[in-house]
Amino acid sequence: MSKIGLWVITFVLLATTIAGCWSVHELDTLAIIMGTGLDKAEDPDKIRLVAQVAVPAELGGVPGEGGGGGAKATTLAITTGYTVRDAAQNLSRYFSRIAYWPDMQILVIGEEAAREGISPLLDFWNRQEQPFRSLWVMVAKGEAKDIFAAEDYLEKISAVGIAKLINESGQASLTRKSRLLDVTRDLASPGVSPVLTRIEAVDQAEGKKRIRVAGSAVFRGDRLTGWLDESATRGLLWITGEVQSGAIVVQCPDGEKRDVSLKIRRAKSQIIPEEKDGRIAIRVEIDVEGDLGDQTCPINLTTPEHWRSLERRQAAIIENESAAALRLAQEEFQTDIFGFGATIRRKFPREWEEMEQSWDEEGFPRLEVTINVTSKLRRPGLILQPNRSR
Amino acid sequence: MMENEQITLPQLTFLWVWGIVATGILYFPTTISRHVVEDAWTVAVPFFLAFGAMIAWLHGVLGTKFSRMTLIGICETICGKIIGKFLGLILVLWFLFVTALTLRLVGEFVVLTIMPETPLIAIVLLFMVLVAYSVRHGIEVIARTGEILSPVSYVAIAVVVVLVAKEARFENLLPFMAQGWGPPIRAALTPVSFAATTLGALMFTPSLNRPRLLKLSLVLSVVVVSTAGLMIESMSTMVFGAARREIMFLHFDLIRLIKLLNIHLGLQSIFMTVIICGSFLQVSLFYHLTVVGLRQWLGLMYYRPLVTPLGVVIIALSVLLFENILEIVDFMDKFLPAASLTLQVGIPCLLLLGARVRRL
Amino acid sequence: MKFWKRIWRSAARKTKNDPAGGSQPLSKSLAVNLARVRTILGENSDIDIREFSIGKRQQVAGFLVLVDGLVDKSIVNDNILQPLLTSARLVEPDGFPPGKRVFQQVKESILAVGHLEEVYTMDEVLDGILSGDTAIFLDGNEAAFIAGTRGWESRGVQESVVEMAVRGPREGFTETLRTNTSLLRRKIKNVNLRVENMLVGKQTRTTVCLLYIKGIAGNKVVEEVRRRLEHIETDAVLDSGVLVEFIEDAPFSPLPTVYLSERPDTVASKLLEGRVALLIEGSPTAMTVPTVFMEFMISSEDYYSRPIYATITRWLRAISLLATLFAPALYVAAVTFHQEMIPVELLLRMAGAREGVPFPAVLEVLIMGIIFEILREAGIRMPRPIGQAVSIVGALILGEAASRAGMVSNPVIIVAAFTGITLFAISSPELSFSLVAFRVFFVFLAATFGLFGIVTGALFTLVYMVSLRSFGVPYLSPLAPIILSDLKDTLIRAPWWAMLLRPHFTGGQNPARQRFLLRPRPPAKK
Amino acid sequence: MLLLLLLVFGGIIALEAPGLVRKQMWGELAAFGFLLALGMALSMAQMLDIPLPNPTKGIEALFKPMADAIDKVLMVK
Repeated sequence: MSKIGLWVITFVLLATTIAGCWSVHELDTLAIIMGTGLDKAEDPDKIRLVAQVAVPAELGGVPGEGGGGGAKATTLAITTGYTVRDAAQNLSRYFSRIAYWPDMQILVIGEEAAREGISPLLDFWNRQEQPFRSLWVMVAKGEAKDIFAAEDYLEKISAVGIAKLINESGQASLTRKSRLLDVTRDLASPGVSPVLTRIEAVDQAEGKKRIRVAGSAVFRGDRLTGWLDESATRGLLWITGEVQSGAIVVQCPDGEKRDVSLKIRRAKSQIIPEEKDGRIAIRVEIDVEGDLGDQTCPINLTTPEHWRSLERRQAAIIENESAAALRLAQEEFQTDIFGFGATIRRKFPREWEEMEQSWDEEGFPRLEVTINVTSKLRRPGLILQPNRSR
Repeated sequence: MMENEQITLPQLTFLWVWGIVATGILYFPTTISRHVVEDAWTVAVPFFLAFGAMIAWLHGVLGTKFSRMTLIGICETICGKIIGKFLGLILVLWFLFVTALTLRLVGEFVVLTIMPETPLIAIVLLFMVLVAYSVRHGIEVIARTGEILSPVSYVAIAVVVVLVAKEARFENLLPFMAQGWGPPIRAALTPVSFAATTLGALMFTPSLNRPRLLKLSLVLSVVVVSTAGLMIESMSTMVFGAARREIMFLHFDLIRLIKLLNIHLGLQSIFMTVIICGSFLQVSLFYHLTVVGLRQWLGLMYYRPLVTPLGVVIIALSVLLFENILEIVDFMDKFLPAASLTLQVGIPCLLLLGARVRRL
Repeated sequence: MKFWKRIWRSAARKTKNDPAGGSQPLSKSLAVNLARVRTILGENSDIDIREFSIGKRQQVAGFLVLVDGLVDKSIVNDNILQPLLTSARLVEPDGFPPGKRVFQQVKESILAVGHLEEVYTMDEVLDGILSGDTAIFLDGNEAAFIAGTRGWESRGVQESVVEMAVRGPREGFTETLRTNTSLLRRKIKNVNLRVENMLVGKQTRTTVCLLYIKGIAGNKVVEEVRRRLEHIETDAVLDSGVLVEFIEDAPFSPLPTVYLSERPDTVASKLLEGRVALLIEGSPTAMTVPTVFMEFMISSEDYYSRPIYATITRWLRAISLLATLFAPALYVAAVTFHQEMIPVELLLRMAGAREGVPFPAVLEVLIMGIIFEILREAGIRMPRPIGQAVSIVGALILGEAASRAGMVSNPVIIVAAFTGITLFAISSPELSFSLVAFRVFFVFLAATFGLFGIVTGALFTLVYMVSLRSFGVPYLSPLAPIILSDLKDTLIRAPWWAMLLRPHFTGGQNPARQRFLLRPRPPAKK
Repeated sequence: MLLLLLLVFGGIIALEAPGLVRKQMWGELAAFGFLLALGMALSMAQMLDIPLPNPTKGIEALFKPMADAIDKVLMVK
């Protein structure tokens, strides 16, 4: 029994002697990277990596001291390399500290780099042992570097601000929220092409640059092919059933040019592949519920006719938006961003095998897609009609 | 003479659950992804369950038939001194190999996921000191440790599955059986070959308190494993879809996804804890089997003196066995089933046949 | 080993003190006895030897011996000396011929004390008087009386300081053995409560009381305790803490394997669970064995408050246990190995706080831990008013100033304070202090192997705990091995009417605690 | 490093061997010695980078026909 002492001694001795503290990184030896941008470098074979690094001394520690004070909470490092890993390694030329990646919030890919394919740029993040998969991945209009030059309204660290921004505008169905996981999953699955958030830096008052979410970036395979604006993005989201909330503006049923906005409560969609005259076609069933948001026309909208007409108008808008997105994808980009191929594969695995080869080139552009929208309005809010109404 | 130890059947069940699945949680999804993606869950439930239960039942039958002796004793009784000794040696060496293999699997996992800069040997060494300490205390202590760890670990795994359910997309499971029966069965062979290690339970049948229920206990552990496998496999496919082919430790990756209350909460550390606890039990179990088997084979009285030197051999072997992790996965996928099934199903079948022929 | 044993033996032989033929039987002659008593007891100022003679013609000589301060003087004067000197004269003269009959007469009609026994060896005489009894020798007899005259100044029954409770009885054990046994007797009014006396300690001859309930406690355990007590051959057993070290199963264990309590109600409940209690003279602390780990996580109050509340407090204690064991280690592991465990915002703050701190995180944690322990120790040993000042000054100066000066980072202070507080949330002082060792062990492993180190260390500890036994009972039962019915009294506290069975390992041979279906229900409506 | 290894082996011997000798368990002692020598040889060889036959390769060679047969039966490429 007294051998326990010996065992413990062995244990601790072993631990302390053999483990010469290999993986030890004290907090003050780390450069905590909050966001990364990837661009093409001047040298066409190389990648330029922009890392936004937090400056911890400016971010707390002893309260009341430091914090604010005008000093910037982040600093930028720019390196180049042949691969992401290589570029990341080169950071140690600039920083006296070890680059620490796991808390990275956003990965911004420059437009040009995205056109050459994003798979090689994403490999590094998926391979790491740290929790990266819920990282936001997005495409910047222009260069990723410029994104980090902009400031956030509230957050000291703009990367954190952008991450929150994407979450918010994704919620409002203004863009496709794309985490690393989603992108990887889409890239790996046959019959789906990824769509990523697109952001840009714009000039705002006081000569400051601010970040704006600007629709989505469409990929074919892993290459960027084009953009979807906000309404086309929502068209895409209607079809894939990812709309969570947002507002639809329709014309007032009284015939004048006045608007009524409808609040989206709930939306879901079903993509149903069917066999139609020996060919496979897709039927999309979109189911939307909404509330009356506000109205600018002075009539009573809560009458049954008006109510139904609002529902019809809502359906029409949704149909238009989806059809626009569909047209863009089928004719202009020729890439299956809706995952129609994947649904076909699930239902008709054998037929899919024949179609898979030329799906993006032939199958998808010629695919017959019908969109049916069921639209419902549920509640008018807490007032029934505006007080000026007739 | 066995050391005077008694383990109960729930303890045996818990032990074998870990014996089959501890490191398997990490590696089975990887080997399975090589063959099937959408149908990965079918590997767990019809196929693994059926084959695993059959094999466990076979071992149970053999064990209850000769409940007074250990596997080595059974070999010698049925096949006579010389052939029996030979079979016994093969089995002991096999379990030695399995111990080293599992030890290596744990080590690789720890290095790859949480201690990337630490050499494998340091991890393996520390782990082995721990395991050797528990093996010296005997199967009873290992079993009890298993009893106390298992409920906690199950809950942890279930919680993970529930938390990740938000990311799951059911349609990723379709199409169903597009590739036919071959690939899922082939994929099931790796888990089944681990399930076949239930043969090792016969090394300590004499210390069971109710040996008659051995069959039930072994089959039950296979059932538990298959339900866990069903959860994990279906969840991995539902979350990752086709991307699961690309991922090394699927389950670990699942946990990396969970963001509770918008923070990562260190869930992967909890998962890692569960894995280390489970594989501790697994390695201890196999190590103990090997030591006890070796003691039997040499006809010695005590196994304790053999523990430390055998530990050194196992550490050395575990480092020696494979060059890199790809070899490990390849081996587990391709050659492990063949070897395991030949030795752990073939030999018991032969033994039962021999017993029938010699009317024992 | 052998070598040391031999040396010890020869040393023991030399120092063996023979108490002047103490084990010899008493002599018939009073003078011989008196001489022997004198030589043995020597010139002790607190030993009173009072010679007298009784009978009408004072024909029978005798003497009594007592230890001043241990006896109740009034009993000796009124109930022994008074009757001997006066009432004895009223007895017929022929009632007192020298010899056996006098003895009988004195015993039957003169000595007015409740406890009276005849003894035949000098050893017994000495044991008696040294426990506060009075020995009475009469000429012509090879026996002496031991009259129960114990009574000395003692502390009244007060509430235990170590084990406080809001609900439940307020009494605690005192230093007086008899009081203590009576406290237990008053709770368990049952003849099956056996109280066996044993003398332990060659020099101190301390009485140890072995208590158990016959029929509930396992005979094997009682036998084993008795064997271990008889085995002890040492100079002194001054407190239960000393005795514990002689009878423990795992003497080097950092974990306590004998339960200590100052509360009669706790000990009574242990007795009713089939455990064996040991009370020792001069110590207000009782021991109970066999002991399992769970007992240290349970406070007696749990049984008196509502089950749900008790369950919640038990969970809190379990959490505190884990926190006090692992918090510093986890902090070290998280800060030096696995920063991804920490939420971003917090990580940035912590990084800011660590900026410019000169020591590595391990050292910080260890230093703060040591400082905390020193503060605690200082606070305990100091007289109470100063003690408080110590802790305030310590906390203020060391915490506030050290962090301001940038010598330690703020999070470390929080961790140290947190571990300190959680340590005190565990109800048992024995357990909570032994946890400190484990904590340091884990911090070392965390500093070298991170989380992997902590997990292996925890497993190591777990295996060790599982392998421990206390008097044959697995230390971690009922968790490992799982005893389903005992789980009702571990992390949950089931209502009393639901705890039908006594603990499996201690009360297993007589398991039923109460009748089934005692759950109170409202009267059924007719 | 080599020294450390020797130290470990010395420790193991010092821990186990005296007990075995005292209790006169010669069989155990022999097995102990043999295994320890084996372990020592293996670890020394690894430390000094002496190539050793790899048991995995042996198992793979031995069971290759069977593994191929399984693949064939189940019609996996």
